[in-house]
Amino acid sequence: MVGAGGDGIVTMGDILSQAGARDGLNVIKTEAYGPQIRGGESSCVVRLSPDAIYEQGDAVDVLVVFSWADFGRFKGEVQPAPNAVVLFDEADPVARTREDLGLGADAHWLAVPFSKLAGDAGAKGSKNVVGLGVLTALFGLREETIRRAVVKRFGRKKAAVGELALKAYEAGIVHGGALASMSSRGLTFTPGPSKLLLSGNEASALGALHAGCRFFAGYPITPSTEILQFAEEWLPKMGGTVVQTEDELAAIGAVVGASFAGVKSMTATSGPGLSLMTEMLGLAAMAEVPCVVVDVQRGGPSTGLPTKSEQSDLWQAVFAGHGDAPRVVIAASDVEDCFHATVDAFNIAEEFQVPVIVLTDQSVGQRRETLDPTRLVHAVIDRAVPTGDELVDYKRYRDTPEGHSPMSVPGMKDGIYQTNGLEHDELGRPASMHLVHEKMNAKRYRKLKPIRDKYQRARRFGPAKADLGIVCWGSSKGAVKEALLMAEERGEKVAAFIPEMIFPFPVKALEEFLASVKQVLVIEISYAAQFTKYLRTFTTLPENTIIFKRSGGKNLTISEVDDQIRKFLSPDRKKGVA
Amino acid sequence: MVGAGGDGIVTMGDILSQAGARDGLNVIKTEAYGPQIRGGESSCVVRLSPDAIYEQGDAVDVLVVFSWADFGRFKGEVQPAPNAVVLFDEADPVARTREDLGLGADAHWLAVPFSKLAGDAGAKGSKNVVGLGVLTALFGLREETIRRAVVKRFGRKKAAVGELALKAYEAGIVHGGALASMSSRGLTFTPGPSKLLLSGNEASALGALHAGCRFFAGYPITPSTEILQFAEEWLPKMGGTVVQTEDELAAIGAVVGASFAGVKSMTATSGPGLSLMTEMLGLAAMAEVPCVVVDVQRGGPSTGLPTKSEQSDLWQAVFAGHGDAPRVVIAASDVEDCFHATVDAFNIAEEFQVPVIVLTDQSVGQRRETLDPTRLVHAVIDRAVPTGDELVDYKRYRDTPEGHSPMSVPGMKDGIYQTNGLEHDELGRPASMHLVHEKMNAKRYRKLKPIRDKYQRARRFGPAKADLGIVCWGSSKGAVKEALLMAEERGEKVAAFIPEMIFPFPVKALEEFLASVKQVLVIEISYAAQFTKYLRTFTTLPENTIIFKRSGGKNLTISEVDDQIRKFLSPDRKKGVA
Amino acid sequence: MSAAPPALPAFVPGDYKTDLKPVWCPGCGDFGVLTALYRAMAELQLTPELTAVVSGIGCSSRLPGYVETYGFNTVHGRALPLATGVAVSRPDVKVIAVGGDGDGLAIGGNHFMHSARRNLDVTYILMDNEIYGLTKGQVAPTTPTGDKTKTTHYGNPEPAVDPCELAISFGATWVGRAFSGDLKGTVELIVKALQHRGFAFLNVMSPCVTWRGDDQFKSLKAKARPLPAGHDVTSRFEAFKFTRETDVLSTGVLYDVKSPSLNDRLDTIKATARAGAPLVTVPEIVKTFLPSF
Amino acid sequence: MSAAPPALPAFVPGDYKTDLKPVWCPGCGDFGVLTALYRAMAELQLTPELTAVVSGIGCSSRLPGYVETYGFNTVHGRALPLATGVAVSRPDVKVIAVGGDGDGLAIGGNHFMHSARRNLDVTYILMDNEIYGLTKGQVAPTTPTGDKTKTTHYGNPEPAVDPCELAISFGATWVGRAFSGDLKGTVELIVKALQHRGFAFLNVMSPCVTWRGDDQFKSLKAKARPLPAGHDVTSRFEAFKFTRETDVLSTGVLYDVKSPSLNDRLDTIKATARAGAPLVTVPEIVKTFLPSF
Ligand SMILES: Cc1ncc(C[n+]2csc(CCOP(=O)(O)OP(=O)(O)O)c2C)c(N)n1
Ligand SMILES: Cc1ncc(C[n+]2csc(CCOP(=O)(O)OP(=O)(O)O)c2C)c(N)n1
Ligand code: SF4
Ligand code: SF4
Ligand SMILES: [Mg+2]
Ligand SMILES: [Mg+2]
Repeated sequence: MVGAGGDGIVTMGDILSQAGARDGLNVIKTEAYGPQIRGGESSCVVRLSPDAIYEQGDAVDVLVVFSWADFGRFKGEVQPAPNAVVLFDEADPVARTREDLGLGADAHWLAVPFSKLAGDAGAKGSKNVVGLGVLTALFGLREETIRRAVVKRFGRKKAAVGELALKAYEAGIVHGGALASMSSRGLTFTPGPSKLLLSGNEASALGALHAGCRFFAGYPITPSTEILQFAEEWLPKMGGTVVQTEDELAAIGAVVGASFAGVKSMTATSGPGLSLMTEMLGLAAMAEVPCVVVDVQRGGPSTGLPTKSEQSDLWQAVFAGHGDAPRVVIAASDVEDCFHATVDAFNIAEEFQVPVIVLTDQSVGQRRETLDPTRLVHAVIDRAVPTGDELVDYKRYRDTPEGHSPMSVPGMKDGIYQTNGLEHDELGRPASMHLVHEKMNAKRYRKLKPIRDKYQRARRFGPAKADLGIVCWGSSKGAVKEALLMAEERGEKVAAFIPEMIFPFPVKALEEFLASVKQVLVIEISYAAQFTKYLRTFTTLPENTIIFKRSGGKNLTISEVDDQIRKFLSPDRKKGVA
Repeated sequence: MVGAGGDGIVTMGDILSQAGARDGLNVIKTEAYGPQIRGGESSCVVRLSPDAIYEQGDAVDVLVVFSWADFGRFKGEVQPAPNAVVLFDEADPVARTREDLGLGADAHWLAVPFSKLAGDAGAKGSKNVVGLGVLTALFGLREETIRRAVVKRFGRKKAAVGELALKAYEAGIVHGGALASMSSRGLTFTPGPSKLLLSGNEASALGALHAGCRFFAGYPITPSTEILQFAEEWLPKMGGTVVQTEDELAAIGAVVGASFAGVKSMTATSGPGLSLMTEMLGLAAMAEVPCVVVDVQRGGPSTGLPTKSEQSDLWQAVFAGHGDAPRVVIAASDVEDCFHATVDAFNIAEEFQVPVIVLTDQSVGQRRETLDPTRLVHAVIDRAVPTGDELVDYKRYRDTPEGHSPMSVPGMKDGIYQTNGLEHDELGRPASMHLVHEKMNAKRYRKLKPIRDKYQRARRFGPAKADLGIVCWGSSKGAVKEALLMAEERGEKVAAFIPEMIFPFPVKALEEFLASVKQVLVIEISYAAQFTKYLRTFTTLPENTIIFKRSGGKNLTISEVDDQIRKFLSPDRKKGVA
Repeated sequence: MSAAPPALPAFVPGDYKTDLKPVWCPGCGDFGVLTALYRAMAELQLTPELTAVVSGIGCSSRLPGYVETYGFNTVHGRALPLATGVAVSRPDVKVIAVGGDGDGLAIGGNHFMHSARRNLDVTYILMDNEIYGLTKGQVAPTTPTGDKTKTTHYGNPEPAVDPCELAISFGATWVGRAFSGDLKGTVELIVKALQHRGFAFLNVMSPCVTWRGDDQFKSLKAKARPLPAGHDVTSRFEAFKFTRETDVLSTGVLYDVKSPSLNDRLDTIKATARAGAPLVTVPEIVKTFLPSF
Repeated sequence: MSAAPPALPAFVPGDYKTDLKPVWCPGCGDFGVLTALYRAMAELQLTPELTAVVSGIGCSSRLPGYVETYGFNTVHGRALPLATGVAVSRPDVKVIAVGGDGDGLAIGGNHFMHSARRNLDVTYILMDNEIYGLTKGQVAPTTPTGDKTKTTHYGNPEPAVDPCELAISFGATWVGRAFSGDLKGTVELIVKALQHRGFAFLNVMSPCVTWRGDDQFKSLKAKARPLPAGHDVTSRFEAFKFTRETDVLSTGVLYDVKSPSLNDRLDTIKATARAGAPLVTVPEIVKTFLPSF
């Protein structure tokens, strides 16, 4: 759906997706806006399916356009399938032809009097509701559910407004019914139990609260701000506190301070903020203070493309910071993952006393997905505080075999200690001797082994032995999974390896994967190929590895992946011609 | 030389090294202090030689101790050679034996009445000058030169003081003359033309001024502060300006601003400061504003070991920053190199409009070395401003084949443009379309090729084909070069590869080197092996590559390198036994 | 004989306009500031190529893109450090820094303090809408206590700062307050700010119609009134009487004192350093590293 | 009948001393501050395990290592953000932030502003020696104009700030000035600062014998004199009369007003948010994501 500001595109998408969730369908929804701060054009893509879906999808099967002028502004972002059903306002001054949109013969090109019907219904502004009516009639959406949603949305303040909206909705249904039947393309499903409908950012915040986070400090930044806003709304109700600090330096500082004080803490940001947190994350590594940072990646460098997605904060997360500063990096690949990755982050941070960075990105952070409520379960680990003997001449940084040492918190009489960001001995006292430095570096890095052993997290899809093996990370998962299904249907043997743990990396699992495929294809959304180069730091990719990398600003599409697969598995190539 | 605060160790080292420089000897001098902010113990190691020297050296041939108690505090840092000549104050309450110091039979163990002689000479405080006298007599230093130095140092304010100092000096000579003759171990040389005596930090600052830097913004931080102090003293005399900003965020910001205004600009810092500059360096990369940052590495992470050296800012320099942000990284390996690397940095920054980071470290930054004045020549490149046709509908970011585009500066009427850190088109206007982003990323990264081609800077030492090939970087060069000479004397074939360009890396040169040696040994002072892992991002190290890496806090010693060489080239190993 | 006709001004406001369309919402107060700036620049006939407009990040910080001078929309909070580099290294360039309350008072607060303290040769125009506009409505350091925003669901718990009081305590030598709804007044104040030598700080109340609603504009309009005639601009004590106001919004020049600007002081230093001698060359500096005895 | 003997205090100053030897130079003013702190803590009988001392980086910032409480010598300029985390997340812990003029006014200046504005529940003791001590003598924001330092060979071109004036403009609710050479006075002021609810800022002039010479101590000693009796601590206008002093150094409580502290306000918010209901659980929040029609 595409329209100008005021066309109610976003509302239309909300109602459609909520109705889908209500009826137990699987839904994925993404919105996009023009450069104007407000009042500009907007687009909304909603994918509904009774079957599992993993990605927003490339070309849309149904396109509703309230303004062709604005449609032009989303060139390349909203694309109808060749056989799509295209509905547009007959009153639109701008004219477009099916050819303009590259539609095929089997496409449907339908001019609809959206504005007129809305006007007749006495609700001029409700083109969008009329649109919902038309879609209901054409594709067999559940009228009852959508009526409820419409009433809820418009009748909230004034019942009368709700009434008018329903009129518009009905007008749409009537008009739609009279149009060519699309039953063949319609959705056929039996309503199931309602699903949750939430964004990746909301899932990250939920994960934090579930993990026991009770202090959140943050500074607004697109596309991560929803996490701060969610925390600010809910933490007080849970007895926790939130501070919107003066900047990101203060945010991560307060998080480290609260954690030093014994409270599970986190912050959320995007690239520019993560860059500003570089120094403080080094202190957390040195003083071994648990903390969690969620970085919702956007296009970079610098201010870059604040509202678009990219996978280019990988190096910053893994390598940034002067000195040898151990940290853990986890990647979330979809909305549900945002929840689990954040809980894992807290579990690792608290058990091993390291800073943990969770990498998500704008595409998963801000899109909404349906989710079965029962999926949101995840065991929680709490910090190990010293007890009994450990408190007899307590050493904060006791040099233990596993690396981490029990951490006392204010209130523990025998746990009192003074620490710092200088190199220090087991008691935490400043020490600048090489030998102490060597020993304490070893202690801090030793933690990575148990972490790697315990969190060998990586997903593997496809056949155990494959002709092509795709290695990617984060939000690329969706498009790759769907492309894998298409390849499977073509009888092609394609597998995929997608790590959840980025650092320390599940090297064994990767190497087993590499050994199980004939040809390796790395896919990532970073012009500099950050992921590929990172992989090379610990493994040798086969000579003939293919790298598919590009800049962000546009999410990885299923067809991009499919093209790559075809390129290397097409028959003639198999014949060794290509 | 080791003594308590007030023993004048530093002065003694100054006079010794200046006298050496004056007589054209090669000198390297390093000072060290205890944790006390002031008034604590200090040590000074001076190496003098008529032949070329590349490193401070491990064990000292002559050890002067005014206080055994303080000597203990430098355990492991100041070590006498087994056959060393050890001079200590007979009045020292603390007693040590030659065994304590692990001296051999051929060592000399001489108690000297330093305090007494000083007192007798009427200059109680001048133990150090007495010491100089003794050393003069024992090792044939040039009396005339040292007399001059002594007078200059002590006679400056009051001639009388100078007189007394000379008395003490003579007393030392007389006493020394009566001691066992050390002529065999003495220095035999004919004075040559005087040499410069300067530190790496001073050389970096000189390089900047030579390159045309006329604006410097900085914030004090050990061990880089001397660069700021040098600039603050000299730039005003050259018509330039210096601002000590409120922090490093402001320092790099002001540098980028001044460069945008058309003035060559730089800042200098150490790890913590470099971490804080992460975000702004991304803006410089995105807006393509030339700037130079000298990072004098110290022990990390966090505040770490502020006065000790380490090679652990490599990842921060090469990889830090959200998004894909191209930059250039150069490493300096000795004092002279600090000059040339800084000039190169400006040349590259100005020609290609990229941020350039020069990595030095505490060991080269703060030690003093002699240098032939004629070595300080280096061609300077200035910024390409648009002219003639280029100014006809000027495009600041014209998408050129080589990547960089002429950059106008305020004052140019037809060069007016507005820029930003957002992704932008060729005119500099904000644009968030994927295609523009892809195109402009390509433009920014394209610069790396001409830079790599033009600056394939790497040093290769040793035979063209070798049994062992050492790969290291930065200040490791000195110890490695000296160890190579020792190996050569033993008839062992050992070569070394030391890049000056770190990013983009001289890959071809490295691969030729790797192909020319039987066994590769990587040496670095980073617990996390930052250099080794970085090398792997663009090249495949042989299976059997040996990694010698350790934490900093102690400079790489010649014997550490020599041990590694022997370990792999010892006869029995050649026989394949080891 | 009649006098020669007066020469036409070289620049009219429109000359300072780029053809980039502002992304601002219809009705945004920043339009007023932009228009006022064009007029003030024309009134002073600023030379475009010798003027630089620098900003941080925010709706307001998009302004440099709309002004036909050298312009740099930098990163969030760093407008003044960048402006410092330009102003100090190029004393011949007129430097104008602009930005929002979040940019200048939250993340950029420290640079505001030190730029003012140094009496930096920059005119700093802060577009104060008491909110984070670009990020869609979070609390700012100037948001009144108790207000609900996207990040203060239960009302803002924090007291607000008065940017003008801060500027004076920081050491700014010229401080003014304007309301972008009053175009004429804003033009006048920008002109005065641009004429001041040293750090001139102008806080322009610039409503955010999208996240603060129309009420903000209305209440500002109702509260705005010029400073009383005869206000002593040379006394910080007098100025402080018109800070932390709640029911009124006193506009005009709050504070205006003469003091050497940073560039004045740096010139003195260069003179002192050279002590009449010609510029020092690098070889001369190198010589100082030769033992001189 | 005689009253029961007064109970002996649980803690004496020495109880707050760790056995780590200060790295400070002999004669450093910071010794005075440390001693005063021990005494003040004893006077108030602070519970060591429920006290946290947080600092940044600098000679003065080494102080937490010498106090037997939970202590954190963090990174340069970030003492107050860390202190914020502790104070807000653990209202039961008494939080003391300490540091130098460079740490708190240069790199850390913005956090000073916002911590004061929020009326953060922290006692902030700034050891002002008008110089960067640890890095061996560079100019600081409080170094008088004209002074020569390692980075002002030709005299400091920049005006200095008055930390106390800043604190008041920032919104601090308690502001005092002390001289570490006056142990008794410093103890008294630290006690008062610790007793204040909300953000208490104490600027202690603490001489750096190494980089500012003995003169600094002498001149401070000569200039120090208590605020006039009857000074109205509730008026910022009165307080401002004793800021930017040159010939005298007025010590004592400059400003002291009552206002809800950040923790007070956050408590209110928690109450408002819960509106009497029990703590919300995650499953309850999850439910809100189910379509409710
Ligand atoms: C380092 C960093 N942090 C956060 C952001 C996100 N951000 C962009 S603008 C802005 C604040 C906008 O408020 P203001 O400065 O008042 O400008 P306005 O939009 O209100 O004019 C923020 C937090 C960013 N771009 N960079
Ligand atoms: C990010 C960062 N920048 C710079 C430094 C170097 N540094 C350490 S202490 C200090 C300033 C010391 O002055 P002050 O805060 O006044 O403390 P003092 O030593 O005078 O007590 C500086 C610049 C650092 N440690 N970290
Ligand atoms: S959001 Fe507010 S500040 Fe931003 S452009 Fe719109 S009205 Fe102006
Ligand atoms: S340098 Fe100055 S501040 Fe630092 S310890 Fe010594 S006297 Fe104190
Ligand atoms: Mg604002
Ligand atoms: Mg200080």
